[in-house]
Amino acid sequence: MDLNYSPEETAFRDEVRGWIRANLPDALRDKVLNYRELSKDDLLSWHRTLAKKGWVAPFWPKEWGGTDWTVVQRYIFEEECEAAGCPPVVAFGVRMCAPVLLRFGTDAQKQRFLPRIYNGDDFWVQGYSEPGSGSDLASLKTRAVREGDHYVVTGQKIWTTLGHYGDWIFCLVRTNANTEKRQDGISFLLIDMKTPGITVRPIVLMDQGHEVNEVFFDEVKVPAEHLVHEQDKGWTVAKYLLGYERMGTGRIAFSKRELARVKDMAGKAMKNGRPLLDDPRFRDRLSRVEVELMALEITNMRFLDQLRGGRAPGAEVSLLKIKGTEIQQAITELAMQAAGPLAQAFRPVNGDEGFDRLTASLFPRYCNLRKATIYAGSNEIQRNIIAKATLGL
Amino acid sequence: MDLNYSPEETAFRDEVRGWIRANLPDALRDKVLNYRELSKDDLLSWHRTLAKKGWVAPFWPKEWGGTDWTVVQRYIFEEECEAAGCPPVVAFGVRMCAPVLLRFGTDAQKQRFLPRIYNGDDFWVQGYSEPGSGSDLASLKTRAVREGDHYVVTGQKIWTTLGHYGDWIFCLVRTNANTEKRQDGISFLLIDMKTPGITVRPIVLMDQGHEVNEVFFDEVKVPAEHLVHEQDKGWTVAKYLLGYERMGTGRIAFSKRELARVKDMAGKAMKNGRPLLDDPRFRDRLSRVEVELMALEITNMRFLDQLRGGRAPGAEVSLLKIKGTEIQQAITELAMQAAGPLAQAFRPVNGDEGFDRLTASLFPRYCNLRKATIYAGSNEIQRNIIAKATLGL
Amino acid sequence: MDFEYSDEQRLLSETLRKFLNTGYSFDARDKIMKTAAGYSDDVWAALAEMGILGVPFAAEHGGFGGTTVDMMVVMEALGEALVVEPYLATVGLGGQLVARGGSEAQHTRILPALIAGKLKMAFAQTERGSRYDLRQVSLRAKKAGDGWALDGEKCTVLHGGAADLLVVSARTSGGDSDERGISLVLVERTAPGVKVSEYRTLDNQRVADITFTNVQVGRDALIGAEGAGHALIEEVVDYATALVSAEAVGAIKYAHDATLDYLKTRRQFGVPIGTFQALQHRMVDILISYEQAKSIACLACVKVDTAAAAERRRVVSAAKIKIADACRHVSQEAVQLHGGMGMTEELKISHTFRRLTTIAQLFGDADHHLERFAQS
Amino acid sequence: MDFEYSDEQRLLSETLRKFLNTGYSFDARDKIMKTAAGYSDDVWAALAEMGILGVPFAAEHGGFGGTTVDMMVVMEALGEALVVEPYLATVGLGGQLVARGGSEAQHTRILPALIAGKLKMAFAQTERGSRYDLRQVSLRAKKAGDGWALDGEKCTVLHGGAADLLVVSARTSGGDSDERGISLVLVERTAPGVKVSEYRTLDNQRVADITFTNVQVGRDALIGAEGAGHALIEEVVDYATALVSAEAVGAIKYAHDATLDYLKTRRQFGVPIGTFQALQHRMVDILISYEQAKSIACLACVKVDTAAAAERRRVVSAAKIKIADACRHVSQEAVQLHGGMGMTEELKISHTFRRLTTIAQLFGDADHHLERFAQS
Repeated sequence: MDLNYSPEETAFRDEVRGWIRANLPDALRDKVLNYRELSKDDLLSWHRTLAKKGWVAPFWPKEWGGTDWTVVQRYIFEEECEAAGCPPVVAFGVRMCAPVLLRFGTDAQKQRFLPRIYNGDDFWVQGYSEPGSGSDLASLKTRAVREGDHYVVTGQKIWTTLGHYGDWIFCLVRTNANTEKRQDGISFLLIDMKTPGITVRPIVLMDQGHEVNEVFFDEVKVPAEHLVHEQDKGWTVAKYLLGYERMGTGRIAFSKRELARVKDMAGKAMKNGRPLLDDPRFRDRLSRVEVELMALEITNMRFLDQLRGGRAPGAEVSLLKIKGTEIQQAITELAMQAAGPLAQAFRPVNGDEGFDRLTASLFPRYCNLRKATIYAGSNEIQRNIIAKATLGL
Repeated sequence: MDLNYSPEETAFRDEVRGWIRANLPDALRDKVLNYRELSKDDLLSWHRTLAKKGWVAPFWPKEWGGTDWTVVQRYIFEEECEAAGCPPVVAFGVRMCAPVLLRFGTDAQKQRFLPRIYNGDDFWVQGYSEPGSGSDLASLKTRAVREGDHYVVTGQKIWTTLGHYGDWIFCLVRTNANTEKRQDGISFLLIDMKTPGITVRPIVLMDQGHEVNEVFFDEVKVPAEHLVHEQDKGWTVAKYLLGYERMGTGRIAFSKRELARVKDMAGKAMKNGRPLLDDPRFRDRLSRVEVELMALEITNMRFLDQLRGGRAPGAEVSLLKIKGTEIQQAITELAMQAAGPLAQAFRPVNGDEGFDRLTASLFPRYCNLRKATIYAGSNEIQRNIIAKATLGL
Repeated sequence: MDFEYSDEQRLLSETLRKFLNTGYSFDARDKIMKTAAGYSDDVWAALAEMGILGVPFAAEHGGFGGTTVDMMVVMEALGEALVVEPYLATVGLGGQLVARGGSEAQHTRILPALIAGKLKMAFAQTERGSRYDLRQVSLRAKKAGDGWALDGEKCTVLHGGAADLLVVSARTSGGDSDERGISLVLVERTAPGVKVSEYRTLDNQRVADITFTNVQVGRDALIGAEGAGHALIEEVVDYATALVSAEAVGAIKYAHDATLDYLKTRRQFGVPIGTFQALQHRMVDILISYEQAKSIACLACVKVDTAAAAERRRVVSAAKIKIADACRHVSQEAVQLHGGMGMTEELKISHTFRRLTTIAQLFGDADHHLERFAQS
Repeated sequence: MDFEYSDEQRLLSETLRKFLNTGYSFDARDKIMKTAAGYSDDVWAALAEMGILGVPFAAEHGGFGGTTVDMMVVMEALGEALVVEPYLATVGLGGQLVARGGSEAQHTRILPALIAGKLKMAFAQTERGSRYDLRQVSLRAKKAGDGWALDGEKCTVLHGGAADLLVVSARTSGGDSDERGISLVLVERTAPGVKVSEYRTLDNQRVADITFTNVQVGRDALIGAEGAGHALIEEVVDYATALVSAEAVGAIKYAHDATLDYLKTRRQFGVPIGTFQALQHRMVDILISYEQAKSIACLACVKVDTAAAAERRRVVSAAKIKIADACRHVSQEAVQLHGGMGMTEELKISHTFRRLTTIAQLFGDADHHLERFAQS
C-alpha cells in the first residue's frame, strides 16, 4: 500500500493540467465556477473538445475510445478537470447509455450509437422515474406495445434531468403487464426525442432553476431495432446500469474544489474582527467535512481499484453515493452559512447594478443540492441495497 | 401561559429545601454525589424518612398518602431532592407496583401491600424481561400453572434491577400457552422472593458493577390471591404499567444536577492554560445538551400537565424517555471527556493512597448509562410506540 | 406556572387562522409574492382590521397591550401559512423600537398609524461586514445644523423596500465596533439621499440594501438618547428573535403535518411509505424536534417579557440555538421524505424549507447564539 | 499509488491472526487480564518469537525494518483481539523514541533486548494538568554531578507498571509550557526514587502514576540533545496515534462483525431483528464508519513515514478526528443494537466498547485534533 503519487502519476497530472489550461475557454470556466446555468452548447462544446483529444470516455474499452488509464489516473484526470472549472461530461450518454450498449447492445447498435455518443453528436437523457414510480422503479407504467417493426410508447416520465436538451432518451417501458413479478415485462428502449408524440414540460425546483422535466409519450413510434437486450428483460439492463449511474454521484473531486472555495470564502468573511475560518465553531464543522472527504477519496479509490478486470460496480458504489452526497450537501450549507445575512438577497427587483451574483447563488445551491440524496436512488434506497447485498440482512 | 414560578411555588421550594437540609444525612448525600453504590439500607432509610414526612408518593391518591401537589410542585420537589443529593425513591414499588394495585388490585391487595410499599417495609423489584423476550415482551415463557389455590411458577427472568435487594417481585407469567395472540394468556403475579425455589444470580455489567440479575423460578408456589386483575389478562396490566415505568426515565431534575456538576468540573479542568469550559469546542457540546434540557423541562411539564384528571400516561412519555435518556448519556460522556487522560485510571492495583475515586467513576458511569436507552423499553421500541400511537403510522 | 394558552389567546389564534385559511391559501400567497410589491395591501388592511397589527402595543395608541405569548400565537399562525407581509419588520422591529424607546411625540405620530395599517416600518441595522454583531455599526450620523446627516450603507434590511419609515442604527461617536455611540434615527424611506435597492429572497420575502448619502433629519428624529441605542437594539432584536422562534414553530408544525400526511398517502412497493420503519423513526424525530422547539419558544416568549437583561439574553440565545437546529433538521428531513416532490416550487413544503432555512440564520445562526449563550 | 497490502503484509497478518485465534481467545484474554501483572509473559515471548516486537526496527538490531503500513497490519489484528499486552507502549512509544532519537550505544543496549522480548518500555509524558498538550511538562531534570536528577510526577503512563525502562519527558529549561527545554531521559523503573502507583483501566489495560523524587541518572541517559525533545516527542506521538488508529480499525471491524451477526441471529417478534429496516440502516452506517475509518487510518500510516512534519501533523490529526468519531459512533451503536447483552462483562462487545472509548481519547480527543488540524 502506498497512498503517495508516483513520479509517473505526477507527470500525468502535469500533462492533464497543461492541456486543460490550453484548451478550456475562460468564459466557460467562469460560468462553471460562478454556478451559472450551462447551455446545451456549453456542455457539448467541451464534450467535443475532450473527444477530439481522446479523453471523453477514459473507462470505455480501448477499441471504442477508452484510454486504459489506471484508477488513479482516472481520478487525477477528474480532479484536474474539476479544479480547473471544466464543465461536466454529462453522464447519460458516456457513463450510462454506453456501458449498457457495450454490454447488451447489438453490433449495429454499438456501431450506430457509440461513436455519436463519444463525439457528442447526440445529447442523451434518461427516462426512468414516473410519477408513481420513484424508489419503486419496477412499478413503472409507461407501456410499449409491439406493432409490426415498431413499439408504440405511451405514458409519462418525470424528473428527466436536462430533458429539454435531449436528442435521445433511453427509457424503461412496460412491454408486458401480465407477469407475476413486476420486474419482468419491462424493456429498455432507445427513443429519438424528435419522434412525434413526445412533449417535454419543465419542472421548476425551489432554487427557481429549470433542470428537470416531465416527458410525455403519446403513441410514440419507436423502431424495434432500438430495443436493447431482449424484450421483457429490461430489468437486467436496469440493474446493470444502476451501479454505473451511482458511480458518478460521489463527485469527490468536485467536492474538493468546492470545499476549497468555501475555505476561501470563510477566510475572507469576517466575524468579530477575525476571519470566519478562524472561528472554531465554523471551522470544526468545515474540518469534519474535510476529513470525511479525505477519507472518502481513499475509500473511493480502494473500491474502484477492486473493479479492475471489468467487474460491474456493485453495492460498494452505494456507500460512495451516500457519503459523497452528504458531503456535497454539507459544503453548500457551509457556504451559505459563511455568507450569513448576505445570503438572503436572491434577485434584484429594481436594477442589478453591483449585485453580488455569486453570494446570491449560495442559498439556491444549498436548495438545489438537496436533490443529491434523493436522485439516482435515494440514500434510503442505497442503504437498503447495502443492507441486502453487502450485509446480507 | 406563564413559565415563571409563582410566589406560592417559590415558597413551596423553600419549604422542601429546608426540610431536606434538616433531614438528609451528610454521609448519604456524599455517597449519592460521589456515585457510590447505595445499599438496600441506604435506599430504604431515605424512603422511610420521606414516608414519615408524607412525601414518598406525592402522586398517589390522597387517601393512600398522596399529597395533591400540582405538576409544578411535583417537579419542584423532584428538583430539590436531586439537587441536594437525596437517594432515589426506587420506582418498582411506589411508581410501578402501586399504580397497578390502585387500578387493578382487590381491596385486600391494596390494604395489604400499599401501606407496606408506602412505608418501605418491602423492597419491590420487577420481573418482566426474559432471555428470549426483551423488546418482544409478549413472547415471554415463564409459566405459571394453577394448582388448587396456588400458581406454580417455573422459568427465568433477566435484567432484574436490584433483584438482589428484592423482598417481593411482580412478574408477568404465562398462564395459557395456547392462545391465538401471544398477548393473551399472560398474567400478573406478585411473588414473595423468600418463597422456596427462587434463585437470584448477579450479572456483572461492563462498569464492573452489580445492579442487574437473573432470577430463576423452579416450581415456586404463589398463592392465587397474589394474582392481580384476571388470569390471562396480565397484558392489560402490563400496558397500563408501561407508561408509568417510562414516566420516571426522563430524569430531568437529575440531569440538571449532573449537568451543573460537569460544568463545575470543566470549569476546573484546564486546557491550554484556560478552563476547559471556555473552550468553544467543549462548551458548545455542553451548551447544546443544556439547551435540550431546558426545552425538555418545559416539554415534560407541558405533557404532565395534560395528565391532570388522572389519565394514564400514554405515548408522550416515550418522547420524554427518548430525549431524557439521550441527555443523560450525553452528560456522562461530557464528564468523561472533561477528565481527559485522567479518566483512564479505574482501580488501584497496589494501594489506593490518594486515588481519585470521583474521576475514576466517570468512565464506568458513561458505560453504565448506556443502559438508559436500552432498558424500560429500548428507545427503538419507544419510537415504534410514538409512530403507531401518536403519528398513526 | 401555567402551560396553556388563555381563552383570549385561543380566540386570537382561531380568528387569525380562519382568515389565513380562507384568505391566504397557498395559491393566494403565490399570487401575492409575484406582484411588484411582493405583499398584499388587502391582506395588510385585513390584519389591521383584525387588530393583529396592534397586538403588542399599548391601548392608548390603539393597540391591545398584548404579551409576547400573545404574539407567539400570532407568529405561529403566520409561520404555518408562510405569510410574506412585512409584519415582523413593522410590528416586531420598527414599531418596537419606537414603542420602547421613542418619545411621546413619536408614539403619537407613528404608532396609531402603524396599528391602523397606514404606516409600514423597517429596521436598517445590518451592514456588509457586521454579520450578526449588533455593535458593528459604521454608518455615520453627524451633527448638521439642528439635526443630523447620515452617510453610509445598510444591507439586507428586512422589507426595507416596503417600509414608509426606517429606523436606522447610526454611529454618532466611537469606533466601528464600540457598544457606546450608536444612535437610532428615524428616516423616511423617500427622504432625499436615500437609495433603496430591493431584492427578492428565495423564501419569497424582500430585503433591501439602502445607501444614505448626506441624508438630513431633524433633531426629533432620534429615538432615545444620543449614543445610547445599543441596549434598546439588543432588547428589540431579542424580542424579534423570540418572535421568529415562534414563527419557526408554526412552520415546523406545517412541515411535520405535511410530511406525516405524505408518508401516509404516498405508496411505493405496494404500501404507504409510512409503513417503513426507518422512515417511521425519522418521522418520530421530526415530532421530537417540533415539541422541543415549541417548548423553548414558549420559554423565550415568556422570558423576554419578564426576565432581566442577562437572563433574557441567555434564554433567547438558548431558544435560537434549538430553533436553528430544529429548522435545519426538520426542513431537511421533510424535503428528503417527500422525495423529488419536496424539491418543487409547486409544493408548499419547498417554500417551508426555504423559510425555515432563512429563520435558522435570522438574527444569528446557531454558532452566533452558542457564543452568546456561553458568555451568559 | 497502490491500495493493497503486499504479499508479505498478508502473510504477517495471517501469522499473527492464526496465533491470536488459537492462543488469544476471549477466555484466554480474560484469564490474562485478571492476573497480577495484567499481561502474559508467554504471549509476550510468543510475540517476540514471531518477530512482531521487531517489525518497525532496523535489521541491524534484529528487527524487520518494516513500514508503518506493516505496523498497521499488526495493530489491526491486535485491535480485533483486544490484546492487553504492552505492545503500543513498548514498540510504538518507548522503543520508537530510542530508535529515532537515541545514540548508537542506546540502540545497541536497548533495541535487541526489546525485540527479543526481554525489555519492556513505557513513555512517561502526561502530567496531571497537561491534558493532551505535549509541550506542557513541569517535571524537572536538574544537572546533578555528571548526570541529572529528576523531580516531579507523571500521570496515567501507559503500561508504566510493566515497563523495565521508562522514557521520561523532563523540563531542563524554560517555563512549564515552552516548546523548548524539554529533554527525554531514560530511567529504570526500579531506580531509587521512582514510585509507581499502578491502576487497572476499565478496558483492562494498565496505567501508572509515577513520582520521581531526586532520581539520579547518568549523562548517557539523555535521548538526543538537551532541551530539544519536543520535535521527537511530537513525531513519535503522531506515529503512535497512527498505530492506535489502526488498532481502532481492527476493533471497529470486530464490533461491525459481531453486531451484524447478532442482528442475524437474535430473534424478536418471530423474526431476526436484522429484518427491521431502522436497524438495517443503522447497521449500514456502522459499515460506512468502518470503511471511512479504515481509509483514513491507511492514509495516516502511509503519511507518517513519507510526509514532512507539517503534512504529517495535518494527516494524523485528520485521522484521529475521524477515528475518534468512528470509535464513538460504532461502539455506542454496537452496544445499543446488542441490547442488554451488550452491557455485560461476559460479551466481548462490551470490552470492545470500552477499548474504542479509550482510543477515542488516547493521544488527544476529537476536539484536540480539530484544534491542531485547524492550525495546520
